[in-house]
Amino acid sequence: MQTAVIRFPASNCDRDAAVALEKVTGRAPIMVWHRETELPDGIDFVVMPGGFSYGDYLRSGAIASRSPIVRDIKAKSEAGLPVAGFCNGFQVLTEAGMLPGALMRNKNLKFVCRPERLTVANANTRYTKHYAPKSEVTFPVAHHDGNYFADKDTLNRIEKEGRVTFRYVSNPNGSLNDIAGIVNKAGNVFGMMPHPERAIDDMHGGTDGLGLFKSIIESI
Amino acid sequence: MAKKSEITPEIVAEHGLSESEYAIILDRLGREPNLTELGIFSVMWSEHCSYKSSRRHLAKFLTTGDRVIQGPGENAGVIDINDGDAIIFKMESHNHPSYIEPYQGAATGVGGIMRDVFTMGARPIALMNALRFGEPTHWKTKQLVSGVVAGIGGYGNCVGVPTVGGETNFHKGYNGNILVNAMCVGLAKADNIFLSAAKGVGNPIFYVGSKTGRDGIHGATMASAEFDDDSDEKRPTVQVGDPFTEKLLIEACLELMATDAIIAIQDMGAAGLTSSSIEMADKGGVGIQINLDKVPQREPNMTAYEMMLSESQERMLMVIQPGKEKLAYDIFEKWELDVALIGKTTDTGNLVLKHKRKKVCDIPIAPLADDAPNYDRPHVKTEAREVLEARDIHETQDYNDALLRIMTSPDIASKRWIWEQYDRHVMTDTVDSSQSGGDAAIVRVHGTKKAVAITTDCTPRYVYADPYEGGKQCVAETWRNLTCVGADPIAITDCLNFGNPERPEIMGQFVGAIEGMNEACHAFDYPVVSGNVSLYNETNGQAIPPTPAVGGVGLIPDLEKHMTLKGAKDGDTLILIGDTTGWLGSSIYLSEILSREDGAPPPVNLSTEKLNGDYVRKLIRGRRVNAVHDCSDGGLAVTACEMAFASGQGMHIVAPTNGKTHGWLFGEDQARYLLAVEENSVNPVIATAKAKGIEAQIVGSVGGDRIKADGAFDVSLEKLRAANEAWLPNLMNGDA
Amino acid sequence: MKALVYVGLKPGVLDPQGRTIARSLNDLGFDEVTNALQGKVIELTLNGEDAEAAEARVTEMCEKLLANTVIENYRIEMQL
Amino acid sequence: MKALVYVGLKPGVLDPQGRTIARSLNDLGFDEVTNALQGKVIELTLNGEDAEAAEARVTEMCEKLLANTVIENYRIEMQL
Ligand SMILES: Nc1ncnc2c1ncn2[C@@H]1O[C@H](COP(=O)(O)OP(=O)(O)O)[C@@H](O)[C@H]1O
Ligand SMILES: [Mg+2]
Repeated sequence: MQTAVIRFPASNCDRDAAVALEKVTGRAPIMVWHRETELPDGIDFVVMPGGFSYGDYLRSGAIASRSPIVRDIKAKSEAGLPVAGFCNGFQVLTEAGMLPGALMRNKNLKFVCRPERLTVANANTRYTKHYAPKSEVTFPVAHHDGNYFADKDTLNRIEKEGRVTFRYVSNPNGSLNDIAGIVNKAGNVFGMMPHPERAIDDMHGGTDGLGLFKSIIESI
Repeated sequence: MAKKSEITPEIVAEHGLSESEYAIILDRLGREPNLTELGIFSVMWSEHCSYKSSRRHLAKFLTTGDRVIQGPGENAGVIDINDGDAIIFKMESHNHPSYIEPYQGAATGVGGIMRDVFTMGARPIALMNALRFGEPTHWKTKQLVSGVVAGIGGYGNCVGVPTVGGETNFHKGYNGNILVNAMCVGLAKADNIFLSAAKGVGNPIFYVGSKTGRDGIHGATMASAEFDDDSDEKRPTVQVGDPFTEKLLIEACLELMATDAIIAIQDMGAAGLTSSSIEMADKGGVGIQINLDKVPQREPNMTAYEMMLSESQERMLMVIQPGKEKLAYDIFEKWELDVALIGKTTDTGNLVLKHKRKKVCDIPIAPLADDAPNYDRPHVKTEAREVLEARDIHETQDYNDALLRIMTSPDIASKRWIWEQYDRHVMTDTVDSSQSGGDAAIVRVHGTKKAVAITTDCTPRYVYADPYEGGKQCVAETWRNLTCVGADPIAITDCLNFGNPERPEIMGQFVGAIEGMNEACHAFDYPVVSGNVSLYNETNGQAIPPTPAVGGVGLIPDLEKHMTLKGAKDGDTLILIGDTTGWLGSSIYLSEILSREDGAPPPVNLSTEKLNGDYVRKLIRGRRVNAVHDCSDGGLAVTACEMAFASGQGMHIVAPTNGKTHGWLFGEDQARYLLAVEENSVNPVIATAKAKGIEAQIVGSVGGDRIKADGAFDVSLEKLRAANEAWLPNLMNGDA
Repeated sequence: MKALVYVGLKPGVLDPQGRTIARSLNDLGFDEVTNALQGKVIELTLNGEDAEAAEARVTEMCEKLLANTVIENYRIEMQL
Repeated sequence: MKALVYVGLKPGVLDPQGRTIARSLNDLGFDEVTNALQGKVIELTLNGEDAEAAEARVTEMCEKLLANTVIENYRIEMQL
């Protein structure tokens, strides 16, 4: 099992993601610089970490999503490679068109950092198998642009297809349908605004996030 | 060089230089300076850079200790935390810019303090902020709060350093002059600390980071000049922060620091290229030659004067080992930063600047530093206030109402609205932060079982009432707060915010506070390793309350034995360590319930502090307690409420055995701790205390869903919590 | 040559920034404000002489980066 | 009645957003871009008939809320 974490300029949860991946897989991920044009060989799972790639200038995740490495990751994800984006990583995935919708400024316009309760909306995905259906988990959120938006048709479609994986119990940002995380149609690309990688340690944020990493890793 | 005199007395005055200061310049140069040279002198001799009013007093501070690797004098202080690890930290003010442009002022304050820390080789691991605003009802307050908080969050969150704690006060004394103090703590290897002394001759000088623009020219002199009603008109340019570039700069510098390419490094803070180049040269005893044409410039046609005085952010200056130029270029280019070789060290002892093929400055460096003014400003001692006895102070007839009013008063109300805008968790080492309302934040040293505890404290109303006792109290409270989480307090940084030092009564506050602080430092073996002075904080002759903010840092050797106020359990006994006389002078009770701000503040007995604190720490390490919280603002009642909120348990406080109930519940006697203790530990905890000569008594119990005090209040925990949480969101426009 | 690119939210996409601006203006006593929308304007300085070709390129920039067409519209104004 | 308010950084003030946008356009092959500045445009809907009076009020809104004149300039365009 070899994982990779992509580093964009001003990614800042790259180390957090690496610690989580190493804890679950027993092996350090390869850190891949955004200027690379291709993933190294033999990568089984890619994480787009949180942070403020390019300072969140223009739009969160926008500039990063146009980088050479993302083109390669997108192509490989279409061939089945599992890719997860947390927080800024989720924004990159939507900006890259790898997940539907967009993440807009929080409804009250303020950055919000707090532990947030989530319900597992679909426990039958590659990223959520370790959780009981409808169970509750707590992950920290820390974002300014986490307000999930998609047009009506898209929203209906992802709901119908069971692609909403997590919902906020008390919506911190105005996301439509309380959406906190979604998967793509094939189920291999996943994004969420809360930080599962900050919930893998009793000293810090609890351990509810481990289930997510175990789910995807075991599915590979 | 200009032949004819271009320097009129008006120009000298505009540069904030006195006649006698200008005379020294003429004497040392043996000629008239040109405008660029005058600008350089004015910046170097400003209050901000030269500490001309404060230097001789700061020199009194205890600055050494077993764990001190680097005391004051470098960009930040460095302490040893075992195993080859070091902690580098400092606090700094950005008061004036934040008043003029709250978002950018606060943001660039955070950026500046981070640069001070990573310049020395540390990865920043935590940020703190100490904020003082005007009255909540003042028309400008809301706008300032929202801008400052957004700016602090905007910068720290983006760079990816958790903001883990701080403090926030509101008082009319800050209506026209808010205080924004930011502290940064970084982690480094003790054997890889970087200093600013340039060495050698002919070594290349690199400029790295953002381009130089016409930002904040004269900012450093502005920070040392009083405000008046015209300041809205004379607004100087405020710098805009670029946290994205800062993040790249951190990564790039740390990458280069892992090699042996850097001889010396200095961030360009206030006074930019001038102070960074002169400090590097002065400390290293070398000269410096810079070709200003090489300086990356954001705007066309910049003059030498502008480049030397620009305060553009996110810039660094370094002396590189000859032969390592390519290595440096490669790293900075990888991180997409502007980088340029702009000069070299020389053996002339002079600062020589060339611009457009002309020599535009040639001045000896030593006098810039050595002859900087160092004033012994007249100071008068603050008059002592009357000591108030509790029995002479009106006792409320409605304790439920009094408790509610105190818990929803500006200084006591929850600051959640603020700290939820700060990323407290990034880097995944935050063990405890503002989130618990705890005494000190706890940040793990990555990959180890030890942690750093961090707190900032100052009670300006005490310092105003009695600078000496108040100064002692600021330091003692940090020491106590670190103790509460089970840390060994190690050292402090400070940010001394005062009014105009040319007024003897203000200077008296300054001198008194320093003496008190220093006394506490000695008593606790708790040195000052870095700090900052911000003077002239006044508007229309109205000075702020003296506010020497103190940032304390301690070490928790084993996280298994850390403590918070969250762990109080149903059935625990509440034990109060320390003596309660019911001290209501200068208390929250007096100001909030009786609208009085008089009376002497509580005295701090340093040996009692030490005795009590050492005992509490021992109890924590011996796992004798479930929760600890120090008694400070608002006394025992507030302490118990905060413990109740954090643990979700009700609290029951017994009636006093002697003295008045208001003094018992709201008195602010120092050196006290409230402990939640399991039943089987109660007797040993009290007996051991008695044996050591420490006051310890049972004051109540934990459990239920109410907060009660016999003969006083009885309120619902949830309702009180809701009120405590609602105050600030309501102020800020009714949205949570 | 300069190009101004206006980027705004599509109709139907909630604009929290605009709403807050309208509300704060009302709070300040500007009761005549019934609605506010906030958009971005990006001013590009471009090398080259051919405005038509340049405009086509700027359109490409918008599609590729400057606007997120899931939620945003854009409009280009060339300045010679 | 509508008013368009353009808010941009004053000349000489650092525009990190604009700079980053220009760089990434270059990275994407748009070499002709030599500079980018990012500003805001706020579209206000206003009650009332008198454009001149309205413009004076919008100016007041700019000074009080919409722009921070320490670092920003603004320009108002009334649309009838
Ligand atoms: N500006 C701020 N930023 C972050 N946290 C803050 C701020 N102001 C207050 N807090 C947090 O609120 C809590 C209560 O603050 P305070 O009453 O000053 O604590 P203490 O009395 O223990 O020093 C602390 O945990 C503190 O870190
Ligand atoms: Mg306190």
